[in-house]
Amino acid sequence: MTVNPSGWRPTASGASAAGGETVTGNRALMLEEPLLFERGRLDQTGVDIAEAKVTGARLGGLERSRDIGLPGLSEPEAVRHYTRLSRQNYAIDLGLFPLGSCTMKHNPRLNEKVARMPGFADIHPLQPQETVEGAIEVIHSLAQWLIDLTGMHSVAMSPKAGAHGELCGLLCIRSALQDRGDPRAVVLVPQSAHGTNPATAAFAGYRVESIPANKAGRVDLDALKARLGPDVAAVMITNPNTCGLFEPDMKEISDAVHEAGGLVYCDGANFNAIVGRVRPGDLGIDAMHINLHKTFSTPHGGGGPGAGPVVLSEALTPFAPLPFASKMADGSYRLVEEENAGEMHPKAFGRMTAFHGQMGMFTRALAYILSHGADGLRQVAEDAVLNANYVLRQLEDVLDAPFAKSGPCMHE
Amino acid sequence: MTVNPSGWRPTASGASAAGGETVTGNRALMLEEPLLFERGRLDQTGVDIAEAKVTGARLGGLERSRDIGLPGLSEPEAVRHYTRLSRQNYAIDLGLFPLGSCTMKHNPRLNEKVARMPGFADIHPLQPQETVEGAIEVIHSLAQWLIDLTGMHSVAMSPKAGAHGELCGLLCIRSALQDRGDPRAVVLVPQSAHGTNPATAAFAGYRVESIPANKAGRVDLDALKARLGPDVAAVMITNPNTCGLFEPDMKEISDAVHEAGGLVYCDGANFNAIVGRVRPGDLGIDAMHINLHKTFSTPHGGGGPGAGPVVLSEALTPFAPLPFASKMADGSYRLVEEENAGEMHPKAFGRMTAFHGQMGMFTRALAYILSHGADGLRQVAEDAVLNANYVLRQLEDVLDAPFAKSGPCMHE
Amino acid sequence: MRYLPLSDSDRREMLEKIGAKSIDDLFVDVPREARLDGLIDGLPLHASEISVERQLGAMAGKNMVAGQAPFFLGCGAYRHHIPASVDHLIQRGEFLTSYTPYQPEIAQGTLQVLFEFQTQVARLFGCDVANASMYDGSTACWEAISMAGRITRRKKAILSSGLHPHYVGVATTMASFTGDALETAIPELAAKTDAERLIERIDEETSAVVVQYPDILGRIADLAPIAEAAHAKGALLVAVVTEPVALGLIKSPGEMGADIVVGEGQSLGVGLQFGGPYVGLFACAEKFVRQMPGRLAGETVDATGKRGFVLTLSTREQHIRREKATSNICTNSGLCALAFTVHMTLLGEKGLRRLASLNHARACEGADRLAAIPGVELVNDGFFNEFTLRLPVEARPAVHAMVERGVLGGVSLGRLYPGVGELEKGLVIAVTETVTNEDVDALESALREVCR
Amino acid sequence: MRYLPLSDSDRREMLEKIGAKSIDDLFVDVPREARLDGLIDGLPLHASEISVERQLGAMAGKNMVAGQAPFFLGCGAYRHHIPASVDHLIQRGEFLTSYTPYQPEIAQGTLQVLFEFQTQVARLFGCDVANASMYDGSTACWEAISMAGRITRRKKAILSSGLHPHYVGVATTMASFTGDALETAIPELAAKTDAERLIERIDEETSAVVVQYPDILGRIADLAPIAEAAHAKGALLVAVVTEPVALGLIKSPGEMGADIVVGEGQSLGVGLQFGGPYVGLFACAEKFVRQMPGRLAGETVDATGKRGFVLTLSTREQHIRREKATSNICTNSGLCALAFTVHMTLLGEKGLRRLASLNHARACEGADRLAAIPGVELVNDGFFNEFTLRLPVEARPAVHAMVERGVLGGVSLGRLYPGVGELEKGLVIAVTETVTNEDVDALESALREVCR
Ligand SMILES: Cc1ncc(COP(=O)(O)O)c(C=O)c1O
Ligand SMILES: Cc1ncc(COP(=O)(O)O)c(C=O)c1O
Repeated sequence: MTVNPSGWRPTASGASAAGGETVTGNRALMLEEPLLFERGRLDQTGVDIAEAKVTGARLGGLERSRDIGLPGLSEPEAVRHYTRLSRQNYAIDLGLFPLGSCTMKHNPRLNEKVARMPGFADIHPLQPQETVEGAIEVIHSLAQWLIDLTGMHSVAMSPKAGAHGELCGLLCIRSALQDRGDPRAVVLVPQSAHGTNPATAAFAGYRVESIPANKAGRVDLDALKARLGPDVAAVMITNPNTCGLFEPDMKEISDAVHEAGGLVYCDGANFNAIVGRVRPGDLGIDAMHINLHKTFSTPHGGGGPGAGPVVLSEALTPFAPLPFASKMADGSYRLVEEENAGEMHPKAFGRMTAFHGQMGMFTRALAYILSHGADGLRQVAEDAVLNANYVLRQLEDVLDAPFAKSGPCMHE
Repeated sequence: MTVNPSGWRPTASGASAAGGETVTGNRALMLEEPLLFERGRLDQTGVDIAEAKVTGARLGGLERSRDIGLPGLSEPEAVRHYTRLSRQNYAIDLGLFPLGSCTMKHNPRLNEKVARMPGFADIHPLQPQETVEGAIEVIHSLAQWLIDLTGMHSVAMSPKAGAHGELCGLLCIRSALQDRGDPRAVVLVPQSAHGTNPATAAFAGYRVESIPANKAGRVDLDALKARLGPDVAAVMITNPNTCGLFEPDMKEISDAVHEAGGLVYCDGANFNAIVGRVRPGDLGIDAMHINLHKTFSTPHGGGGPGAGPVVLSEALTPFAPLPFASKMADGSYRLVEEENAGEMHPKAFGRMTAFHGQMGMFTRALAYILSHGADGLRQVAEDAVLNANYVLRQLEDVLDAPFAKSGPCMHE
Repeated sequence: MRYLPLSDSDRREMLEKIGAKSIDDLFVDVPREARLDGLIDGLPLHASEISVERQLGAMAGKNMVAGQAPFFLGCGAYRHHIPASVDHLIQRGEFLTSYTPYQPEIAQGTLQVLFEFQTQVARLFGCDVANASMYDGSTACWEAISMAGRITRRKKAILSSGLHPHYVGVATTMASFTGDALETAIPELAAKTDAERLIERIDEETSAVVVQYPDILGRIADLAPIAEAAHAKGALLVAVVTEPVALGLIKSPGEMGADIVVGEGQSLGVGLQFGGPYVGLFACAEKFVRQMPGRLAGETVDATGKRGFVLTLSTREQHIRREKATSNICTNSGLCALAFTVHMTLLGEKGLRRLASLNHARACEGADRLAAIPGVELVNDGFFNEFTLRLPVEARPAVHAMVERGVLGGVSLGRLYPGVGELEKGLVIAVTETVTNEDVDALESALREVCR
Repeated sequence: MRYLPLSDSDRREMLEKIGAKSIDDLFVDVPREARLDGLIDGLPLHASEISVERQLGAMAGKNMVAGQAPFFLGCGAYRHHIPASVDHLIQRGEFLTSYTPYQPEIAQGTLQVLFEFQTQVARLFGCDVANASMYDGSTACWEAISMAGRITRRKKAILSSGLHPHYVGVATTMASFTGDALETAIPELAAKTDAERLIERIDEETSAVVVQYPDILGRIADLAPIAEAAHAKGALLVAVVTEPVALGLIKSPGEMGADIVVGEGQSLGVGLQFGGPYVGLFACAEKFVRQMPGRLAGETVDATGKRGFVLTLSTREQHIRREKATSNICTNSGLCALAFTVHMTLLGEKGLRRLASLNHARACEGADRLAAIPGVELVNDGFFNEFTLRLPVEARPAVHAMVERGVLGGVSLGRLYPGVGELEKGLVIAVTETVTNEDVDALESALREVCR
């Protein structure tokens, strides 16, 4: 039996693991753990289920005849297999994570506990709404916090990660432009932007053009202004940007874009560094996603799941997708879905996912936010910036940070 | 500030870690993790508690004036400290544990989940009994299983580990002998016995003498018979014994001891290997402790907690300590404690511990027992014996197992 | 504050080293008028664990918990028993708090897990390859439609009326921006699926036919004829599986000729969680692998010749392809994929088959019990663990009335298709291994009462 | 079966390799008549996770959960808030499923944890050294009495009437077998402890005076005069602490001259658990360390000169000393000690002090509220988080009547001292940080009603 050929062997040995120094100091991989497919057997199982009689009469003649090829392990074997594998990972719980444009932070265990409360973990998304008011309240409370922290007008909660949030934001922009009868074809993105930015713009049907950077590692305002025009639907700016710098001209950029009839998307992946100190709403931004798995600390889990709520300006609010949580006049919490959107939210651009978003991330993010409060969140931003500048200063002798002299860095 | 001087440095370097080959193949210790006392600070904390005003008026003038010297860590630091430390341990979750006279087995995660149900984990031992009937039912149900599996007459549930169970059993024996006006001074223990056996006998006020072993690694029946007499209160036999062998003459031993007016204590630490195949009650045993943290799989936790219920013969039952769980005529579950013992259990030898025993181990053990059922438990014993004999056979060429030819081994 | 390792004295010291007078100096790039001097008005301050637990516990307490009532909801999210070891293992800090495995030398655990996950998904779906997960079934479904468009270079997809309406909604939304044409339809409350209609509608412009299996009403139809018809016109068959447990008992879509198979993996390991996070499954024939969205873990050898795992084909990832990327997905459902694969490993072939059989057997019993209620009719001929009833009354108010009787009695089609008159009396009932006989009794008597 | 890795074919193969025909061959040493051929009658067969969870869940469901009611019980077991990270960390497989650290090279994690635990306990109690844990407070208390006997070579201990009656019970039981003499007494419902009486009773035969601090009624008395009096007669002072959180606010027994300090560590990290497992704390002056029971982790250096930890002084462990051992304790409370030390590390000095202050402040408020009920009197002058009320009615029925009102309103002294007339009206109330204002309101009104 062969394993998933998605794992073919590249012809060159070593791939990326072989290049240069590694963090752990190891060049070879540590413990070897056999593949499940080398360990397990089709007749082994770690779950006791009695054999049930099935006649097949009600399966439309489609009963399985062949083996699937899924080896099983008894519980002790499974626990060992995964425990051993886990030990081949590095993780925040083991030490600092000096990587990448993501804000990796401590994942409080309280959040894990809260997310597992049966009242959140064991409710079905299609339960009658009167039986899940507490869950809708969580979505609504978190939404309110995000609005208050960003100074924006509303928030779309359903996007499932940062990139999905970008998509949501751009679709709001497209809908707004379509609504005013002014479809435009181009989205401007800085070269330094995270790959999802241009990919999203393309996915949303836009042509992508680059915005040049100036010598200080920021957007070149003049070049940008020169490029603006009736074909530019939006600019996407990352702020703080992926080089760790705040865009000091953000407000001017926004004003220029608005003047030219475009809209401003902000990639908020690094919002962590300014939360409580700066509100994007004060910078003229129309849409910004927030990675709950970064800024609000839901665990990264080796690559997700995350959540990417998008805060919106007043101009974009009417176009936010379905569903969302709403507090009714009588104090109850209800979802605005397809059935009541006609009346409550007629211009929604549609639906981005089944059901109502990443509840498991919402509970964690809300627990994190309530734990920190307004003062704690501001402190988090200050500490992030302080740490980043401190490390930068310590490294100055050793490394050459290209933009080190061009202003304080925000998070990395 | 100095750390607990209980950690003084032995003059010789290396202590036991330095001798010979190690399981991991490492001679030096792996990761070094600073001591908490090198890392933490008195003004750091990982728990947010508001400052409360305390006047001291009601503290009898005993307010603390000096620092205690307890450094704290923020939650992320604490998580890292303990996660890193954990990685310096070997454990069943990582692989087989080929050690010692203890039966180390898989610890099902279901048991952990069950033990944490608020109905078990979050109830106080002195709650009115009508509010904890389910908890008393757990104790009673587990007790019934232990009685049925051992074929004994009753069980004392409160002992807190195997050694505490030994103590309980010997105190029952002493009480029974006192009750019949025949106090005796000596307890016979085989040389090969686990250290707790003689220590317990001494702790219970007995003089300890050795029983010689024969060439087959078993109790020398003739020598034992020769030693029995009016001064011998009890013999303590481990069966299966610490060499992994079953005592084939167990019944004869019991009969001889009883004939001489003594009683028989069995160390049941290895009961795992015979459960469902042999009932100690059929071998004339008067008292035997069962290590729930071995035979019934509550996790070893780096050295406890465990639980050591003691099954008793009819002769010893009246002397069992308080408290215990009882099913009343009306179907309700109640504890027999000091207040109702006069009526229900007047000869109790007393109390071995505050409260009612290791509830957290009882829930785990009961979950384990219910999961396996009568068939599964028997299978566990068979597999244990099969594994042990298989390994013995495989090792025969390599090692010299002194008693390998003298009969099948039971568990190690 | 408990999550912050810095003390005030640390902060002062660091500022000094940096050469800044105050923290404000580090925010100089922010225009004066955009800087907040104090705290944002009206927001509460930091709170202790007890207090946060109480606040969120109060909200949790307002919800009716599936495990504490007779519970029969499905329609894209299923309640299965998850072995306790699954949650234990996914909470290992090394899994929970590890980063996306961009640096393979410190992420072999995650990478091998994803490699095994992919293999399990590929085998379950009867496909050659699978990716390392999508957000959920609905987004995976759109990605499949979009991928089929790229492969066939056609812009019209035909969606079965049996496809989950939320999945249709997502696709419709996306298509409205990409300019793809979608043919959609509302299902009929009948035993037969729309397979014949689909076959008729396929033409030379069709990029893909998209069929859910089992479908939103729980019906099961042979995909082979649809695959054949699609292939005859150069179109692809995209199969959507919202209940992967079914594939322990019935043929895989791959076996029947589906080219791309996507699904919702929530059933295994993940739990209900009010709709998310879930885990999208995505598999296809090997020849299409370069058009596949998302990440792929692959096997390689390291510097010393030992086996290792890396993200392969990541040329396709947006951080390289940027505006030419096939998809913008980045963070996906890593930890849910882990939960899925651990649960699947615990089951194995034997456990999955038994689980599937048990689900089907219990659903058959349930269907017969409920269909015996006067006025209630079973719509399905075939089904796995979910079936549709036609009630003598409107199903939506019936569901609310059952809630008052303490029973979570299924999903009314009125909730999913508001305003579609013919579907108003439809009630979809899922019966899994978590349902007891007493639960069925409770549903039966509640339904009997509300149908009077 | 899910926990058994062997399949039937494995078993056949292994039997063959061993050269046995059947598994029965391996049980030949068991006399024929003692061998069970079939399954034991009347016992159920193996069950699935769901089924076991349901059975135990049903039992759990019959109990009134402390966290779901206004809750005021103490008397040796206290309900504190445990940070979520504690339970997460103790469930790491490497801690949970590791063996007793007899092999230091594979147990450095456990050993360092125990070393740190010991240091925390020693500092908290104001002693030089502490061991790596006992079963619980009650057994630690007897071990301390017995140790004092070994040190002083005397056989009479005087137990304060304020010592927890279960602790007295354990000591009395053990003493009845060892031949030690114990002087015990029943407490009086008065503000003053029996310190004066104790001081009077100490004589040249006395091995130890044993005093609980705060005592069973919540009272706090200075230990220094007792220590002085004991030392003057060559006796030791054994202090017993059942609520270690108190020591964040009041002086440690060690500071006041106690020679041995033992305690119950349940308050930190462990939880109520219906009385067990708990963790016994044991500390003493360095000069007595060789008489101390239990295990001790100590610092050493390994072969390469790096710091490491081992069990030291294990000459004292029964596996070496056998019949000359100072104690028979072997498996103790490792994982509970871990929970204790993690919780203590999270608190640190600052957190512990604040926690203690908060407990005391809330208890003061509670005491004043309740003492204002007509007929109810506060017995204590001083207390930490627990105090005793004298009710106008018998306390035992009052407690049951409060249960009917949904309130777990303290421990009646009638439960602890059945049949002792003067104590019948005593009710001991503990107020920790987990008690809300609403809880106090509920208790106040329930108590008011039942005292009418
Ligand atoms: C700057 C930036 N933008 C966007 C993203 C995409 O977010 P996600 O991975 O949640 O889709 C990331 C993170 O990977 C990022 O760092
Ligand atoms: C044979 C034997 N007897 C007694 C004991 C003591 O049991 P415990 O450690 O639970 O006190 C053990 C285990 O350590 C043992 O192996």
